Formats: sequence, structure tokens, C-alpha cells
Amino acid sequence: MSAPRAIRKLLVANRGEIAVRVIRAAHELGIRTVAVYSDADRTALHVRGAHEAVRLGPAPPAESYLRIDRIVEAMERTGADAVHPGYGFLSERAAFAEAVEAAGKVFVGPPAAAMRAMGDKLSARAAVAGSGVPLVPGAPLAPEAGPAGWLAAAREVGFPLMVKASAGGGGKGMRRVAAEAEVPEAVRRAASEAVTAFGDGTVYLERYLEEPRHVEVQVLADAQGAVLALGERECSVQRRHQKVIEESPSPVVTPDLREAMEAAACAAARACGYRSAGTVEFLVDARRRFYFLEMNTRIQVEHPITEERYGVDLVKEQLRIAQGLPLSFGARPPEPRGHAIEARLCAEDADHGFLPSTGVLGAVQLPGGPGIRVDGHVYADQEVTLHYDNLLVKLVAHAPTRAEAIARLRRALYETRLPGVTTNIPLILRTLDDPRFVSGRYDTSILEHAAPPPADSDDLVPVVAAALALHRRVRPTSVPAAPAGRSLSAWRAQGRSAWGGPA
Amino acid sequence: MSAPRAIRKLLVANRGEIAVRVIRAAHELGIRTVAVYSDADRTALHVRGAHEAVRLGPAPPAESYLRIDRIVEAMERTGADAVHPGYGFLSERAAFAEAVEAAGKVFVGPPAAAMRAMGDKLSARAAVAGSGVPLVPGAPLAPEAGPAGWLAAAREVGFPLMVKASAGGGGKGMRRVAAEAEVPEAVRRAASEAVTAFGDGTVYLERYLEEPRHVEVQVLADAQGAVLALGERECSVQRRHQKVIEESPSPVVTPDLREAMEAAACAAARACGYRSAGTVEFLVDARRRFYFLEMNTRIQVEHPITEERYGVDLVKEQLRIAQGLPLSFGARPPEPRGHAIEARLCAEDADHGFLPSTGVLGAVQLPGGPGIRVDGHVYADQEVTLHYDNLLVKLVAHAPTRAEAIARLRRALYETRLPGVTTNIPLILRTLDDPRFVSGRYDTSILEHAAPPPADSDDLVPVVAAALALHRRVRPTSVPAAPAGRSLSAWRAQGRSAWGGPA
Amino acid sequence: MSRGTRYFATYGGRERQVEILTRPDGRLEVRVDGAAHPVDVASVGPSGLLNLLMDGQSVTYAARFEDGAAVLSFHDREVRVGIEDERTRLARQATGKAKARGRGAEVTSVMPGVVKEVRVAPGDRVRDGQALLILEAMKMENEIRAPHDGVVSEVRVAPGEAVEKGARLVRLEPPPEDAG
Amino acid sequence: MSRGTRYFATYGGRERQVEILTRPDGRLEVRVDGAAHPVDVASVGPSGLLNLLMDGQSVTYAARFEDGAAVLSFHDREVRVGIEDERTRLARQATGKAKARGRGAEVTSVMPGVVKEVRVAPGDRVRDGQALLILEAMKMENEIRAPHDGVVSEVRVAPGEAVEKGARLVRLEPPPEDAG
Repeated sequence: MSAPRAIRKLLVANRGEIAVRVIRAAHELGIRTVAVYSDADRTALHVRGAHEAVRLGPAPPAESYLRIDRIVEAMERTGADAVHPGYGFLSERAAFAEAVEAAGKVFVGPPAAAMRAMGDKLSARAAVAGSGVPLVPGAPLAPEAGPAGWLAAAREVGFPLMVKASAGGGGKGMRRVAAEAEVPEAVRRAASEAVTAFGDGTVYLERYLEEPRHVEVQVLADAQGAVLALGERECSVQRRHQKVIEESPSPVVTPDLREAMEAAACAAARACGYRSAGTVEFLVDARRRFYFLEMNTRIQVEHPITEERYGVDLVKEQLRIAQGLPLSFGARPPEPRGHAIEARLCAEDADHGFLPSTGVLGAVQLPGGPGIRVDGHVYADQEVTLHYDNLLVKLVAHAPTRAEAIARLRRALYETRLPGVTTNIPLILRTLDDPRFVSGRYDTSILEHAAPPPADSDDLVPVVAAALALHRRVRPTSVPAAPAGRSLSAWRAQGRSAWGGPA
Repeated sequence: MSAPRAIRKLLVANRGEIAVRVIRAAHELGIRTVAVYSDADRTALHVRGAHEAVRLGPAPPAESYLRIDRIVEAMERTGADAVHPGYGFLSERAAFAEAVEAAGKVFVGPPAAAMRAMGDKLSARAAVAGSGVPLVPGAPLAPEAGPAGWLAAAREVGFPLMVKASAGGGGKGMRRVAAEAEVPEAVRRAASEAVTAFGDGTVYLERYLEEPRHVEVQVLADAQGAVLALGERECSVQRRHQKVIEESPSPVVTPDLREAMEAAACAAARACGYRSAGTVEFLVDARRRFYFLEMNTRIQVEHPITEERYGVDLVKEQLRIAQGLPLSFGARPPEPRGHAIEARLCAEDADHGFLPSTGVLGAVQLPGGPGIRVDGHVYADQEVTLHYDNLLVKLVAHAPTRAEAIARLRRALYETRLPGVTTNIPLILRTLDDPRFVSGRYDTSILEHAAPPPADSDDLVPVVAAALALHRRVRPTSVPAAPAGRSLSAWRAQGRSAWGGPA
Repeated sequence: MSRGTRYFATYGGRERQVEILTRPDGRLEVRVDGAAHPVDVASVGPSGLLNLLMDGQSVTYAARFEDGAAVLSFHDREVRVGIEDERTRLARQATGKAKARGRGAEVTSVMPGVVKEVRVAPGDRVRDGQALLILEAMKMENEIRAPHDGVVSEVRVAPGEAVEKGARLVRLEPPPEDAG
Repeated sequence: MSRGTRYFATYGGRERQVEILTRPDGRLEVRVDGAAHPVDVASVGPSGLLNLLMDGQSVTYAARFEDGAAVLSFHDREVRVGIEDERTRLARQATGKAKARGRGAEVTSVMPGVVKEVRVAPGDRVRDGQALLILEAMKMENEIRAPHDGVVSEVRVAPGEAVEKGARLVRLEPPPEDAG
């Protein structure tokens, strides 16, 4: 690892909302930024937001955002002295951190050794085993053992179990297995997905806990040796192991449990010589016992809910730590305030098997007002493609109480318009109304048993709305032709005259 | 005043960002909302955000938002049981509150008697005079006294002085007078503006303090008799007496001064039997003496900076108080956190005499991320007209320290795009860089001595940018015709092929 | 006021007649099964959104048309309303009912993606739920399964091929009568 | 590579020649006073914004054209660049210099608004800075003042009239020679 030093120019090796997020933090610290982009992202917000931008290659990640060589070359070309990897892509590849450091540049993240220990879930279990952190029963899996060997390992762990990518995260390379017959196919598919997503097909088995809650603890560790926890995030609202809604504090975590989990998280971080921001994930069972799941050695998608409660900018802290500075707030984190919830707005048809939705965004309308934070990368005319993950916007609501935060998030979702694609907003709204969510008594299966979309009502509004929309379509002669160019007043006038004046 | 009772349906008698703001608070409390609109606002965000909407009349305020009769009629028609007046328009007209209460409905605001006492600046001075609140030297003005009489009153007050509309606010009906010769014209113009803006041409004279800072204190008073202050807001960055940037806490206010000003503000509120949210404005002179200026008996444009620091939703508190509920946070306000700054983004050409700018907004891009709150009413294709004030968006930055809040606001302003109109963003950015602002040592004259826009540099970017933009215009044959309808990919493709691929 | 344009809307299992008339003052009047409803509709912005004021509600929505239905996107849900104008209905009635479906069935892609792997070939017998092919979309691999028992009569895609939503992937014929 | 299109840009008190060429691969090359600059420009969204990558900068801007100049809106400022293509320049040079300005001057409206009051009449002598009329815009009353001493030769608007930005309001002739 190179010695800490001042960062003057930061290359952000990512795209989407997290690239925008990192650029924001850098600019607030007076650090110049360099964006990198694939051909699909030429006009993306992170390209426009950064001071400079360098093309990496064609749209597929393997030819752009996963190209370590091109990213290091872009750092050389622009004179960037540090790189922030965001999440996903190269963020947990120790080889990337090493390549950056070999070029004499700063990697904004943990030491490569800590990434290696924690990035692989198997070695992570080994790393924390000695530190008293409780572990879920599990077993490694040798590819060469073949189906028979896999089955033997599976029997040892017990059913139901999970096949998981060792290098994984975000639900990719993950399969739940209920019975022995499913083991071979699940292992093959998980390994194949893991190769595609992470370039590493190693998978392992882990006991599947019943009614588990997914609760994670945010840690910060600086170069001076301080290791601090900033409370927990409840991440049990998941579909296909992708988090959809996260909240802090967790409704299930008592002050005693929090203290124990924070201590375990700090112990795990110390066990691997951690530095920077990191997240220790736990499963909490129905009896409030917790088990170490993995450590994410990067900034997490859902980090804003911690930031809102603590008034701490975690990305700025990462940048401080990478420069050898101590944490901004001294020896103790600020007192957390209120309750925060994040919803991930994704381009997908949640009511039809969570199918991804693609298209061109129209005039997006994002919410605002008190206690609403928007982290997105959307803009009018943006093409939503299949190349990257389908997260468009993270909405965070912060309020004095959990009930107020839920009400605030609801109203913000009602304000949001992302025309041109189908989003999971209807599902999120129904989840916020789900009695299990409202009571706080839910586990990671909540979305599997989600209420279906409401049945058609006898409300006349849809009937009239459909007729008016068709009327407009079939009677174009009754309206003036849409003017060329941007004569929008005329277009608006058409809307008025065609559809009638005030009631 | 009618007895407090539960509000089930709230009519919002306003437009623009404050109407959107009030609707947000109501929806979070589960209260149904009714918007009212003029013909210019048929598709405005507040109309779309509310559950119901009622047309008031043509665009001019006198025929729509100032029509008490039509608003009360809309309440009757929709069954609204309460009205929130926002700021401006009818918000400080006691007659409006009385008409609402005569109809058996709830006015969300102070008792009409308190509005009358404080709404008129002359009676406000009288009301607080007995409570030990320090007053600026001033004098009433009899219209019938004529120029000679006015001049006599002006001599008594002393020069320089201000002519102010008694019913005024927001810089309207206000004139600074440096010498005797200017008195008659200033009085006539101020009175004329006051008639237009407030329907009341009464004006008065007040001594003009040198190097004054405009600092106001937020108060909340509930029906149970609690009267609390929530710190101050520094509002000295003004142009033509319109606030442009506000911050909290004020860089000039010491803990002792804050305590004294909060006590004076609460005394003023008690002196007029106040209830609801209100703001007591003070001038603070170079020697940190403070003088009562007026009390605004409504929610204030800049209320969000207080909300961000205290974690309190002032509009929700107004709605609670109107229903007879005590303040949500008990006997003491929460501890404030960090520093908050608001910038008012207006459609005006600040570099050319603050001329109003009108037009049709294009694809607006609003900022987000940590510590950024956006209160706006903008949307793509919105027509910005001359009928209403030119406030488009309020940006609020909240951070642990003043320096971080300034840096955060700067980066948020850089993210903001409001194509189609000219805005004051360049002026705001230059002000945030102004050494007087950075040091916190500024007074209400800061914008009078603002730095001019920077001179042209020898940067080649503008040269190339201009040539490329013209090239696109004069060589239309080299690009495919813009496709009809929403084939935006083709349009984007045009942009790519015409302007070259990746460098 | 003259007779307006009639539409037939099917929603919530019920068909209603909607008549849209232009009043002499240029405003629209909407009648649902004969009952007049005051409405006001305005276009919002460049994305084809409409704002409808009706029956004490302010509702903003977008509409697209698919197979004789309007898919309406409200802020919190998508709703499907069968909709037909009078002329279309008369024309359809004159040419008889819609053609009966053929016996075979197409398995179509429910999402855009790239075919990663094809698991079946023409002539294969498949079971309800059996994986026919693997489609990769947004870095997730999705198994496309048989909607019922049958025999593959045609495979229309090959590995590596990009497909749109609704693309026909595999044609399935009903299983022979002796199939269990 | 063939000769490109030439533009003449005046900015910061200096004129530069900008040549834009299309390379064989379809990309553009920009030369400023002969020196090549790698650039990449792309349209962003529906509002005519352009993003320019050049000399280590990512710059997003909108352009409008007024009187032979481009007004460029960057995120933090508006910049005016005189700009002319070669053809226009040649045509202008052929027809001689722009006509000299007439001796009288028009006072134009610097903003859209409604005329509230007219303070002068044809024949009036006015002083530099004297209020000619009152224009109301956004509820503020603004005095439109004489840009120099002169004599009113024509008043083109009346109270109550709505005027656009740039509208001619009053014509001022130079004052008689004896004016102080």
C-alpha cells in the first residue's frame, strides 16, 4: 500500500448513481474529478458532473467498467492520483487495488489484504472465526468434486441451504436449495452467474436460516487505528436477494443487541486489518441470535440511511481516511437522530416476475421537500438499457419516528414520475402498506408473500381516462398538428382546447 | 375563532413551491388536499399533487388567488374543513381568516386578532412596545398630510430612512430614501405598489440602520399556551429587499445574543396572543444591538433551514396546532444540528439589473445527494410567466459545519439545470465565493457591492463551444432530420454522428 | 349539443359506454352510460402525461395502447382497460369474431435479453415448468420455462441472440394424446 | 482529410479562426488557429444541451444566437462569443460594412411587462436617467430611464399595454446643440 497523501484529482471507476454520489463528495472537498464511461453512458450524469471524462470502451462491462488496464491508463493520462471504485464492478477486486497502488496511486478503500480476506466469503469466515463472531453453519465446495461431492457437502450443511458465489454480492450467483435433487443444477447456475458477474466462479454452501432478518452494521476504520460502528441497517425487504427497502434503526434490534452487533462488527473489521468504510452483514433469527454473513469491503448501496441519521458523509470519510486523515467527528460518532428508510426505484415490472424494463425516460419528476434525499442518475431522454443494473433512483426519507418516515417515503413515491419505463414503485407502495412491514415484524421472505396488485375497482376514473386517451388518438383531426421544434405553448394549447376548459 | 378540531380535508390557498410544500405535509399526516389554481396554473405541480383541484379564475392574482369569496366557495364545494394560506397572497389578511372562520372552517394560522395586530407594521410596533422589545425609530404617515406633511414626518425620523408598506413583505412597497427631495416620489411609488401587491396602500417611515443585518427568529405557539423559539435565520443577503440566501445559525449571533433575541421573539408572540408558526424579524447593527422590525404571521419562505437543523416539520406543527394538538416534540425543541443554508433560485437576469426572465422550461435537472433538500415547483414544459413571483426552486444545504454547508450548496448549484430561462445561479455562486460571505462578516448591502461577472478568459472552450453550436445550426444537411414524436434515440444518434464519436 | 364519439370500455369485468362530446363553448363533456360527468383534461409536459380532474379527484396518468386495451400508468399502479371506439366495434362485428387460436402455442420472451443457452431442440417432449432456455438480462440468468406439457416444434432463437420483449422463442405443440 | 468549415470567433477581445473537419471515420476534428484539438460533443436530452469533452474538461452548455454572437449558458455563467461562418463573413465583406446607426435612439424594454404609466410625451426634453415610463413586471414597478439626454420624438406604447422584451418604447433624438 502506498503511503497516505493528499488527493487532488480523483478518478471514479463506476457509473450510475454511485458515480454521481462519489463525485458529489469529492467536489464538496475541493477535489477535481475524472469520470470514466462506456459508449452507452456518453451523456450520463456522472460524465457531465465530473470535471473530466475518459471513454473506456463499448457498453458491456467486460469491455469497459471491468477493464483494470484501461482505468489505470486513464488515471495516468489525466494525472488522477486516486481512484474510488464505488460498489459493484471492480470495487471488491483486490487485484484492482493492487494495480492502482502499483501505479503509485491511492485506492480509496481498504488494504488489498483486507479485501482478499473478506472479499472471498470462505476466507472471511476463516478470518473472523477466531474473534468470537458467530458464524452460520456452512461449507466450501470443490468444483472438481462433481455432483456427488457437492451433494455430500450439502448433506453436511443441512437443508434448506444456499449456494453462494464466494466473490458475490447483490443477489448474483446465489441459489436457494430445498432438496438434494436441486443441488447440481443450482451449483452450476450459481457458478455460471458468478463468472459472468464477478469473473470468479467459486461457490460455497451455507445453511439457510428460517425467518431470518438481514441486518448489517456500518463500520469506519481510519489509518490512526480507530474502528467505530454507526448503528445498523435492516435490509430484509428483498426480492431474489436484491434489497428493495432498507431502514435504520432495525425494528428488531434492541439497545443490547445493537451493542453486541456493533462490537462483533468492529471485531470482524479489526480481524482483517480493515481501513475505510465497510459493512458487516449479519442474519438475525427469530430468537434475536445473530450470525456473521459476510463483510462488504466497499461503500454500500444503502449507506445513505446511516448518513441521514448520523449526519455523517460516509464517502467523504472514505476520502479522508484514504488521505491519512482521522475521522471528521473525533473519537465518537454523533448521536443518531430519528428514523431513515430507503427505497430502491428500479426499472422492472415487479408485478410480472420482476422482469427488467428498458426504454427511454421521458420528463422525469423527482420528489423533494423536508426529509427527502434523492440519489439518482436519471435525466430526460436517458436510455435505460440491459447492460447495467436497473437501479434508477434511491429515495431516502428521514423523520423523527418510523411511522413518520414511512408516511414521508409514501408521499415522495407518489410525487415521483419516471415515464418511459415500468418501475417497482407500485410494489414498494404496497410493501409500505403491508401490515408486516408496518408492524416491523417481517423477515427476508416478506416479498415472497407480498399482496398482489389491487383488483379493478368500480371507480369510473380509469374508464374515462382510457376513453379520453383513445379519443385523443383516434381524432387527431380535431387538434392542431403538433408544431415543429420547441413551440410548447402551442402543444399545451392543444391539450387545453382538445380536452376542454375548466370544469 | 372556531374551536380546534380534526382536519380531514385541507384546501391550500396558494400556488408554487409553498403550495407543494403544504400538500406534502398534509399528505404525510393523512389529510386529503384540495388545490386551487388560476388558468396559468392548470397543470402546475400543486394541482397534480393534490387529491382535488378547483379553478379560481384567470391568471392575475386579483382574479384568482386573492379572491376570498371563490376560495371559501371552493371549500364549501369540496367539503374542505380547513385552509392553509401559505405565504404571500392572502396569508396575512385577517379578513380572510375571518371569512374562513365565519364559514365554520379552520384557518391554519394565528388568530385573526394577532394577524391584525402584527400584519400592520404600525400596530405591531404598538403591540410589542410594552413588552420590552427594542424598536427602530419610526413614524406613521398620513396620506392626507400631503408631501409637506410627509416631509415633516421624515425629518422627525431622520435620514436615511425607509418608506414601507404597512401591510407589506417581500420587498414590495418598500423604498429607501436618502434625502428630503426623494420623499414624495418614494411615498407615492411605495403606496402604489402596496395597493397592487396587498390591496392596502398604507405606508410608514422607519429609520434606516447602517450596515444592518437582517436576523429573524422562528417561533411556535400552540393552543396549550406553549411559546417556543427555534433559533434564528440570517437573511442579510438581499437584493431590492428580496432575500436571496439565508443561513442558520447566523454567523454574527453569539449564544447570549441568541438567548436575548429568542426571549424577545417569544415576548412579541405572547404580546399579540400568537398561535401557530410565526417569525419575528430583527435588525442587528454593527454593535450587535437588535431592534424589532416586524412579525410575519405566516410560514416563511426560508423556513426549511430551521427545519433541517432542528429536525422539525414546521408546516406539520402548524397543522397540529390548528387541530388543537400540542407541539410534537414536547416542552423543549430538539437540539439543533449543524449548519443550513438556503438559496432562492429565481427566473431573473441578475447580471442585467435583476430583470425578470420568462420562458418555457426545458428538461430541468435538480440536484440531490447528501444534505440537499429541494423545494420547488418546476417541471419540463412549464411556462414561467410574469403573473407571479419568480421563485422557481429553493435549494437547502445542511452539513455539520458552515464551511461544509457552503461547499455542499455550491456543488448542488453546479448540478442544477433550468434551461429555458435565465436564473440567478451565477450570482449566487459568486456570492458564496465573496470573501465577506465566506468570513460571515456581511450586512444587507452585500449584493449592492457584489463582484461583477468574471471577465472573458483566454480559455478556448467557449470559442470551440460557440463554433460547434453554430456548425450544428448552419449545416443541418449533415444531420438527419429530427424525427417526429418521441424517437429520441434517433435524435441522440444525430448528436453523436454529427459531433463525432469518442475522442 | 350533437351526438359525440362513443367508446366501449371494459374494466372491472364490466363494459361501459363512454360518450365524449364537444360543447358549443369548446369544452368536452363525458357521459358514462348516459350520466354526464364534468371533466377537465390537460396535457402535462413533453412525455404525454395527462391530468384529469373528475369526480373530486386530480389524477395524472400516461396511456399506451396494446391489443385493444389502454394500459394506464397512474402514480401508484398500472391499470388495463379494454377500450374500443364505435367504428372499430362495428367493423369488427361485421367481419365476425376474432379468429380462434391455433392449437399450438408460442413461448414468448417476457423480457428483453440475450439468449445464453438453449436447452431443447425440435421434437423434444417437455413437461410443464421445464426450462427451455436461459435468458440473461441485467446480469441475472433467467430460466424460460414451458407453460404446459408439449412437444417442441420449432426453436426460433440461438445462443448469443438478443431478443426483444414479446419475441417468439419456442413453439410448443400439444402433447400426443397418450401423454400422462 | 479535406478542408473543413471555417468559423471566426471573437472572445476575450481576440478573434480566432476555428475550423471543423469531418474525419474519414465520421468523427469531428476542431482546429483553433491551426492547432488541432481533440473534442467530443454529444447532445443531452431534449433541451438542446450539448456536452463537450475538450482539453481535459467536461462542459455542458446550451447556446442561443443573437446578433452575430452565441450566448453560451454554462452551469455557472453566461458567456457571449462573437461567431460567424466563412460564407457569412465573405458576404458581409462584399456588401460593405454594417450600416452606420441613425442619429436617434430607441429606448427598448429590457424585460417583458405591462406599461403602468407613461411619464413623457413627444417633444419633451429629458435628462440622462430621467424616468420615461413605469413598467410593471412580477409585481415590481420598474422605472425605465433615459439612457442619455435627448428629446422624445415618439412614444410607442400606452398605459396598460403588455410589451415583450426588446419592444421599442420611446424614441429619443439627440438634444439640440445648445443643451448643456
